[in-house]
Amino acid sequence: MALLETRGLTASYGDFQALFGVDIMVGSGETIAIIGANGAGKTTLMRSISGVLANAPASILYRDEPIGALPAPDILARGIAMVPEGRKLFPSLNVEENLLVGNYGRKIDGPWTLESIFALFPILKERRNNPATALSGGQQQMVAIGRGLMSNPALLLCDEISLGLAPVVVRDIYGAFPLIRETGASIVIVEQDIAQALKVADRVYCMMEGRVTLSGRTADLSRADIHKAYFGTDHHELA
Amino acid sequence: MNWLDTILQGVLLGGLYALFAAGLSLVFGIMRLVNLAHGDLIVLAAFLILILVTTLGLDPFVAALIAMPLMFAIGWGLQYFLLNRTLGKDILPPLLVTFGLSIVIQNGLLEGFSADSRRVFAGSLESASVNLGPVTAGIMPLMTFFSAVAVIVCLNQLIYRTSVGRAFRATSDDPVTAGLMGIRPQRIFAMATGLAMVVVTIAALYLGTRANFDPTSGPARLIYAFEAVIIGGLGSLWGTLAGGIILGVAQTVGAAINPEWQILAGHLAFLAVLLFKPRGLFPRAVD
Amino acid sequence: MARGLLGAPPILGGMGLAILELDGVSKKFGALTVAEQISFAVGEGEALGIIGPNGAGKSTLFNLITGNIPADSGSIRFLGSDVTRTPPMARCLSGMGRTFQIPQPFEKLTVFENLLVAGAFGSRRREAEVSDRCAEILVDTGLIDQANVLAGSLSLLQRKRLELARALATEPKLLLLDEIAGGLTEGECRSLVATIRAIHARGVAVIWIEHVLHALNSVVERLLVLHFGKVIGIGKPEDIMASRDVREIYLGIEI
Amino acid sequence: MTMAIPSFTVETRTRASTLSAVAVVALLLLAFAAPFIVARGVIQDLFFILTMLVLAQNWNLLAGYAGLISVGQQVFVGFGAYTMFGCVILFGVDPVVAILIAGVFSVALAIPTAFFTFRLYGPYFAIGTWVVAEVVRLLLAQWKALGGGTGTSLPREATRDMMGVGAMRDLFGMKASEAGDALTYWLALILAVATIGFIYGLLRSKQGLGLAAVRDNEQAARALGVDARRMKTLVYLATAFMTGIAGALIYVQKARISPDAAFSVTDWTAYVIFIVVIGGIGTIEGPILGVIIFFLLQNLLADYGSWYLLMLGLLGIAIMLLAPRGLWGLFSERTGIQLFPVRRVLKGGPLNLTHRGGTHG
Amino acid sequence: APAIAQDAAIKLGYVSPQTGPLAAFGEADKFVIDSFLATTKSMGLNYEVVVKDSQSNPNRAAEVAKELIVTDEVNLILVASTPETTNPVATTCEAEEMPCISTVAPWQPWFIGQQGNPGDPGSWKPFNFAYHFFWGLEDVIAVFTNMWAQIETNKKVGGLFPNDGDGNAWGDKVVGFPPVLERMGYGLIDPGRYQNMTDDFSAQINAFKSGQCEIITGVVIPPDFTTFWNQAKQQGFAPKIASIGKALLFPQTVEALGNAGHNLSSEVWWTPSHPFKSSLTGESTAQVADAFTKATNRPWTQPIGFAHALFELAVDAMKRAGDPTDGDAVAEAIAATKLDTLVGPIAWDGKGLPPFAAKNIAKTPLVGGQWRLKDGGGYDLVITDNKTAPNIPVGGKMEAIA
Ligand SMILES: Nc1ncnc2c1ncn2[C@@H]1O[C@H](COP(=O)(O)OP(=O)(O)OP(=O)(O)O)[C@@H](O)[C@H]1O
Ligand SMILES: Nc1ncnc2c1ncn2[C@@H]1O[C@H](COP(=O)(O)OP(=O)(O)OP(=O)(O)O)[C@@H](O)[C@H]1O
Ligand SMILES: [Mg+2]
Ligand SMILES: [Mg+2]
Repeated sequence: MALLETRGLTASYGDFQALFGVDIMVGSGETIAIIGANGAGKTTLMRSISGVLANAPASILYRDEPIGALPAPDILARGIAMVPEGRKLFPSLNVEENLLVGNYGRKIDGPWTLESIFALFPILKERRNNPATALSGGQQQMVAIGRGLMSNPALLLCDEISLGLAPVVVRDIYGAFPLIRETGASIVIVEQDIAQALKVADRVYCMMEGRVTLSGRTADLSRADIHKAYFGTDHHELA
Repeated sequence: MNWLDTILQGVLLGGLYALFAAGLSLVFGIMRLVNLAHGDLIVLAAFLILILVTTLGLDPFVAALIAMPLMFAIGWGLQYFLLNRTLGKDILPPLLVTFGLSIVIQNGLLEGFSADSRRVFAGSLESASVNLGPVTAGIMPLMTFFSAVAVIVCLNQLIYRTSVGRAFRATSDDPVTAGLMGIRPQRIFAMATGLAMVVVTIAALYLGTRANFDPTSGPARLIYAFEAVIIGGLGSLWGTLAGGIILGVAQTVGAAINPEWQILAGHLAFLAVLLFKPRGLFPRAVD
Repeated sequence: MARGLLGAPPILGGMGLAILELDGVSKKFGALTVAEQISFAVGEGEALGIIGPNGAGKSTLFNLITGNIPADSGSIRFLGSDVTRTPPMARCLSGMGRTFQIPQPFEKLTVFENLLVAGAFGSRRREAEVSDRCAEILVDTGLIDQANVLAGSLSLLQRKRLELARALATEPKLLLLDEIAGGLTEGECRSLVATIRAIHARGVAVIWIEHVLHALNSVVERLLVLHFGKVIGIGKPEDIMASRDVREIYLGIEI
Repeated sequence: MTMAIPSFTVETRTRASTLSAVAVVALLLLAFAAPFIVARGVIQDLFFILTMLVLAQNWNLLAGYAGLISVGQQVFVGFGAYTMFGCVILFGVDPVVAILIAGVFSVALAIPTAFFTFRLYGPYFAIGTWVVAEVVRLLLAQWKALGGGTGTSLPREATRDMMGVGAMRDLFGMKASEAGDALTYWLALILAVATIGFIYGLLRSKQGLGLAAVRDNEQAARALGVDARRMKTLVYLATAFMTGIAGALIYVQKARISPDAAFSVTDWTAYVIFIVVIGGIGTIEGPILGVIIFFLLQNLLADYGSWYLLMLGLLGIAIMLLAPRGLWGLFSERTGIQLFPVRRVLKGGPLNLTHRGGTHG
Repeated sequence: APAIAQDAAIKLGYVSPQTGPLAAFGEADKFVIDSFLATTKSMGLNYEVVVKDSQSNPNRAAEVAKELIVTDEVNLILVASTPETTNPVATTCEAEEMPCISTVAPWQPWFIGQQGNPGDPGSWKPFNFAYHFFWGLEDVIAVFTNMWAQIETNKKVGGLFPNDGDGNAWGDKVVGFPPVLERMGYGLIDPGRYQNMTDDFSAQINAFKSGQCEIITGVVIPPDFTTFWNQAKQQGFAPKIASIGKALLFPQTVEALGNAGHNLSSEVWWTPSHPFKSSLTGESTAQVADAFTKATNRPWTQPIGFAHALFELAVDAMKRAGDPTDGDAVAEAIAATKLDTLVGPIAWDGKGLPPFAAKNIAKTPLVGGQWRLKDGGGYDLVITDNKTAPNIPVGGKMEAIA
C-alpha cells in the first residue's frame, strides 16, 4: 500500500512555477531517493510534502487522505517529519533542547526517545549541553536527523543531508540509516551523490526542471539512464 | 544617609521601569517585535482595572487578577490576527503597525473615557511605608520592585525550563523550521504576546495606583521601557531588570545633583552603556 | 611524512613569489581554538586546496585571511605587504576575492546588479566599464538566464554560483572558494572545474576549500589538511591522499 | 571558456521615466509661478507639503536605501530650527542665511551622533537615535537665552525684513506677510527639488548601487570592496544637512519654537514614517504620493479630533498589512510604471533575458 | 437655496486644546460655543465660529492659526488655555496682523514667553494685534501668601517648578515667586527645574525634608503632583499647606487623589459664586455653571467662564469696530474695551501692570481656595481668601492639612 503519493503536484513561487505535475509514490517501509540537477525542484517537492508550501489538497495523499493544503504542524502530527536542507538547527537551544523540540507537536510512544538517539549518535550525548551552533557540521547534521526522528515519524524526509560534510562524516551518517529502517519508517532522501543514493535506496526518482524524468528500482537502472534523465542528453555528448 | 536613600529610591524606581519593560522584553526577545503600543496597552489595562474597581467595587489587586485573563485574550488576539502578519526580517512593518495601534488605542480611550486623569486607589497601602534603618521605603514601591523580580523569575522559568519555553525560543530563531517540528508559530507568538499582556496588567496595576493616568499617558514611559530592554540586551530578562535599575538609579542620582538632570541622567546612562556595550549588558550569543 | 611537510614556514610549493603568507596565525573563540599557529604560503598563480573534517576551522581560516575575523596573533602578508590589521574591504580592493560558505547575496538586487556591485567597487572602476565583463562572467558561470532576476529568489546552488561570479567580478589576484562544488551533479561539477581551471590559467591564485575531493584534486597543485585548527599536512594531492592521518581522520578509511 | 559574446547593453530609463521628465519640468515651472496664481492659503498648504516631502525623502533615503531606521530624525529638525532662532535672535543674522547655517550645524551635530549610533544595529539603532534626540531636546530645554522649556518667538521684524522680502514687496506689491510666505515657499520648493535631484542622482550612481548592497547585506558588501561605513555616514550627514535646513525653514514660517514642538517625535518622525510607508518605502515616488495622501487626510478629517487620529492609525495599519510596499509599490507592481527607475537591466546578448525584478527596496 | 445674505457673517476663529493631555481645558468649548451661537442668533446677530483643535500640540496650534487666517479668512481669533496653546497662536496672529484675544495663561508666560529673548527685558516689545486677559504671577503669589498667613508655620516653603512655560515663569528669579517670598520673609527651597512626567520626586522630598518645609507650592501637572504627593507620604514628609497651581484646577484631578486631596489649596479664577454676569445673556455665573452641568452631566470647571468671556469680548469689540474685516480697527476696538463680563470687568488699561505689559494685558480677579471632602464623597472648592478681590465672597477659613 502506498504510504504517500503525489498526484500531478504543482508548486510556484509567485509567478515562477517550480513543479509541473509531479507524481511519486512511497510505500510503507520503503526508502526512496530523489536525485536531480540544481534547481530541479527537489527541495520544493520536500517543502510541499512537509507543508511548508501549500498545495492543492488532493495533490498529496497520505494514507489515502488529502494533505496537500495542510500546514506543517498538521503534517507532522500525522507522522511525516523532515530534516531540512541546511540543517536549520535552533541556535538559541542546546543540543538536547534541539532534540526535544523535535516532538513538540507529536508526543507518541515509539522507538525513538532522547536515549535511543543518543545511542544512535553517541557523540551527541557528550555534547548535549553545548549550543547547537558550537558543533561541527557533521554533528549538527546528526542533531538534525535526531530531531526529525524524535517525533517517531512514519515517514522521514531528508533533504541533502550529506551536503558539505567530510567523507568520514557522510559515512557515519549513512551508517545510521539501516537502524532507522529497522524501525519500519519509510524514508525519502534527496541526494546529489548518486552512488550514495543508489546504495541506500530501494527506488529512485530523477527530476529535471520541475518534472520527474525517470523512476525505477535501483537495481534496474543503469548509469546511462540516469545521465540521460539528468540532462536530457546522452552521457557522451556531454564531454 | 541621603545618598543611601537616593540609591534605594532609584532601585525601587528601577523596579517600576523593569515591570514596564518586562512584557516588552519578552515580545522583543522572542519575535524581534518593536512594540510601540506597549505603553498604551499598559494604559488600556489600567482602564480595565479601573472599570472593574469602580463598577464591581473590587479591590484593585483582585481586579488585576480578573483583568489578567482578559488582557491575555486581547494580547493573544492582537498578535494572532494582526501583528503576526507583520513579522519578518524587516523591523519596519511591526514598528509602523504598532505605532498605528498606539494612536488607535489612545484615541479610542479618549473617545471612551474622555481626557480626565484617573487613579486606581489602593487604600491605605498607598501612603504606607517601612523603616529600613536609616531610610524609609514606601510599601507600594517595594511591592512594585518585588513584583518585577517575581515576574522575571517566572518568565525565566517558563522560557528555560518548559517545553513551551523551548518552543518560544525555537520559533524565535526560525519560525519555518519550528513549524516542521509541529510548533505553530502563529499560536506561539500569540501566546507570548498574551503572556506579555499579563505582565502589562501587573505593570498597569502599579502605574494606576502610583500616579494619575489618562488615555495619553502611555508613550511617556515607553522610551524608558525600551532603554531598560536594550541596556539589558535583547532577550535577557534579568538584563531588563538590571537595565531598569540602572535607569532608575541614574535618574535619582541625577535629580539629587539637580532636578534638571533627572531624566537626562537616565538617558546619558543608557548612551554610556551602549557606548561600551553596543549590544547591551547581557547579549544573546546569536541574533 | 606530515612532519617533513611542516618544516620551517613559510612553505612555498611551487616556484615564484608568494602572493599570500601566513605566519603563526592563531584564533580562539572563547575556549575553542579554531586556528593554532597556522603558517603557510601560496605562490603567485598557484592553486591550493584545503580539506579537513567539519569544524576543523577551514572557513574560519578564510575569515582570518580576508579579515572578517581578526587574528589573535600571528601575521598575514598579501602581495608582499602586511595586512594583519587591514579591514576586509581594503584586502578585497588589493585583490582578494572570496565566496562565503553560506551564500550572502544582495537579495533585493538582481543577479546582474550583484555583479555590478562587485565589479564597480571591487576593482574600483566605473559601472559602465565593468558591465560587459560582468555579463561575460554571468555567461561563464551559467547564470545569464537569471541576470535580471532578484537574487533572493535563487535556489541554494544558484546562490553558490552567484558567490563565485561575484568574487570573479572583483578581478581578484587571489580567489578564495569555500565549498562551491557541494551538491552539484557530476556534469555541473565538471563544468565548474573547467571554469576554475580557466580562471587559474589566467594566472589567478586560488585557495579552495572543498569536500568533493575529485573535483578539488583535478585543479589544485597542493593540498593542505586542517584538523582542530592545526595544519597537519601540506603537499602534493597524491601524497596527502595517501597519508595515513588523512585517510583515517578525513576519509574514514580504516587501516 | 570565454567565447565571443554578442554585446550587452544596460538600461535604466523606461518610457514612463522619459515622459515623467517632461512632466516634471512643466510642473516645476508651474510651481515656481504659483505665488502669482493661487491664493495664500494654497501657498501655505504647498509649503507644508513640500517641507514634509523633504523630511520624508530624507527619511526614505536613510531607511529605505541605507537601511538606517531612525526614529530620531526630529533631532535635526529641532536642532536646525534652534540654530536658526539662535542666529536670528542672539546675533541678528538674516533668517535666510540662518537657514543655511542651520544645515551646517546639523551636520556638525550629526558627526558625533553618527559616531555613537553607528555602533548599533536594527532596533538598537532605532531606539538609540530616539534617545539621542531626547538628550538634545533636554539640553536645549536648559538653554535659558532661548526660553528654556518655555520656548520663544521670532521677532516680528526678523521675518518682515528678511532678505528678499523687501524686494518682493516693491516688485510685486505684496504685503509683508504675503511676501514672506512666497519666499519661504520658493525656498521650500528649491529644497524639495534639490533633495529629490540629489537622491535620484545618488541612486543612479555607483554609490547608490553600493548603498543598496550595504542595505541588503553589509558583511558581503564590505567583502566586495564597498566602504559600508563611509557610505552610510555620508548618507546620514547628507540627510542631517537637508533635514536641518528643512527644520529651520519650517520654523522661519512658524515663528515660534519650543523644545517640545521642535523635537516632537510624532510630528517630525512618526508622521514622516507614516508618509513614507503609505506611499512606498524605497522608492522616490512613494513619499511624493504619501505626502499628498497625508495632506488630504489631514484636511478632510482634522476637524474630527480624536476620530481623525484614530482613522489615521487604522489606515496606517491597513496599508502595512494589505500593501506592505505602499500604495506606489502596489501601483508599480501592477503596471510596471516607474517614474524614477534605478534598476540596471541587462539587455541584449545571446539569450532572451527574463525580467523578474521589482523596484529597489 | 439661500438668497443673497443680508450681511456677511462675522467670522470668529477659535483655537483650544480639545484632545491630548490638555483636553480638560477644552472640555467646555462645545457647550460655550453652542450657546453663543444660539444667543447671537436670537439677538439677530450674524456670527460664525470656526473651531480648531490644537491637539495639545504647539506645532499644530500654530498651523491651525495660519489656516484660520489664510484659508478661513476669519475676522478675529480667540485662543485659550496654557502657554502651549496661546503663545504660538498669538505669535502667528501678530505676524499676520490678525487681531487676537487670548486667555487662560498667566500673563507673564504669555507676554514674556513670546519675546525673542526672555532674559533681556530691554528687548521686550508690546504687540499690536495680540491681547490677553488673565491674572498674573503677582496675583497668585499674593493669594498664596495670604492663605499661608492664616496658618501658623515656620515660613519655610518648598517649590516645585517644572521646566515649562508656567514653571519657568513661576520660578523666575525676577518676575516669579523667589524675590517676592524673600521680601515677605519666607525661605524658599527650590531644588531646580524638573521635566514634566517625572517618575520620582525623592530628590525634591529630601530637600524639603532637610529644609523642614511646612509649605509646598508650585505649578505642577496633575500626574506629577499625584506621584509627588504619594511619595511624600511614603517618605514621611507631611507639610501643613500645599498650594499648587494647575494640578488642582479640575474636580476630577482632585478626586483622583482619593482622600489625600483634602485641604489642598489652589488659585481660583472662576467659580459659580463669583458675583459676575454675562454681558451677552445676562446670566449669572451660577446660571451658566448649572446650564453646563445640565447639558453635559459633568461638574462645572473654571475654564467655562473664560471661554464664555472670550465671546463676550469678541461681540463687544466687533460692535465698536465698525468694519469687522478691518483688522486694525478691530485691534483698536479691543484695546479700547471696557466691559463687565462673566469673569469680571475687563479693560486693557494697564491697571496693576508694569509699563511694558500695559498695552496688551488686562487683569481678572484671583482668589484662593481649598478642596474639602464632602460627606457623601467628592470635593467642594471652598474659597478661603479674598483679600485680592474682596467682592468675591469667602466660604471658610484656611485649615492645615491633617
Ligand atoms: N523562495 C523562492 N522564490 C522564488 N523562486 C524560488 C524560491 N526557492 C526556489 N526557487 C526556484 O525554484 C526552482 C527549484 O528550486 P529548488 O530549491 O526546489 O531546487 P533543488 O532541486 O532543491 O535545487 P538544489 O539542488 O539547488 O537545492 C529554482 O529555479 C529556484 O530558483
Ligand atoms: N563566530 C564564531 N563564534 C564561535 N564559534 C565559532 C564561530 N565561527 C565558527 N565557530 C566554531 O569554530 C569551529 C570551526 O568552524 P569553521 O566554520 O571554520 O569550520 P569548517 O572547517 O569550515 O567546517 P565545515 O567543513 O563544516 O564548513 C566550529 O566548531 C564552529 O562552531
Ligand atoms: Mg535543494
Ligand atoms: Mg566551512
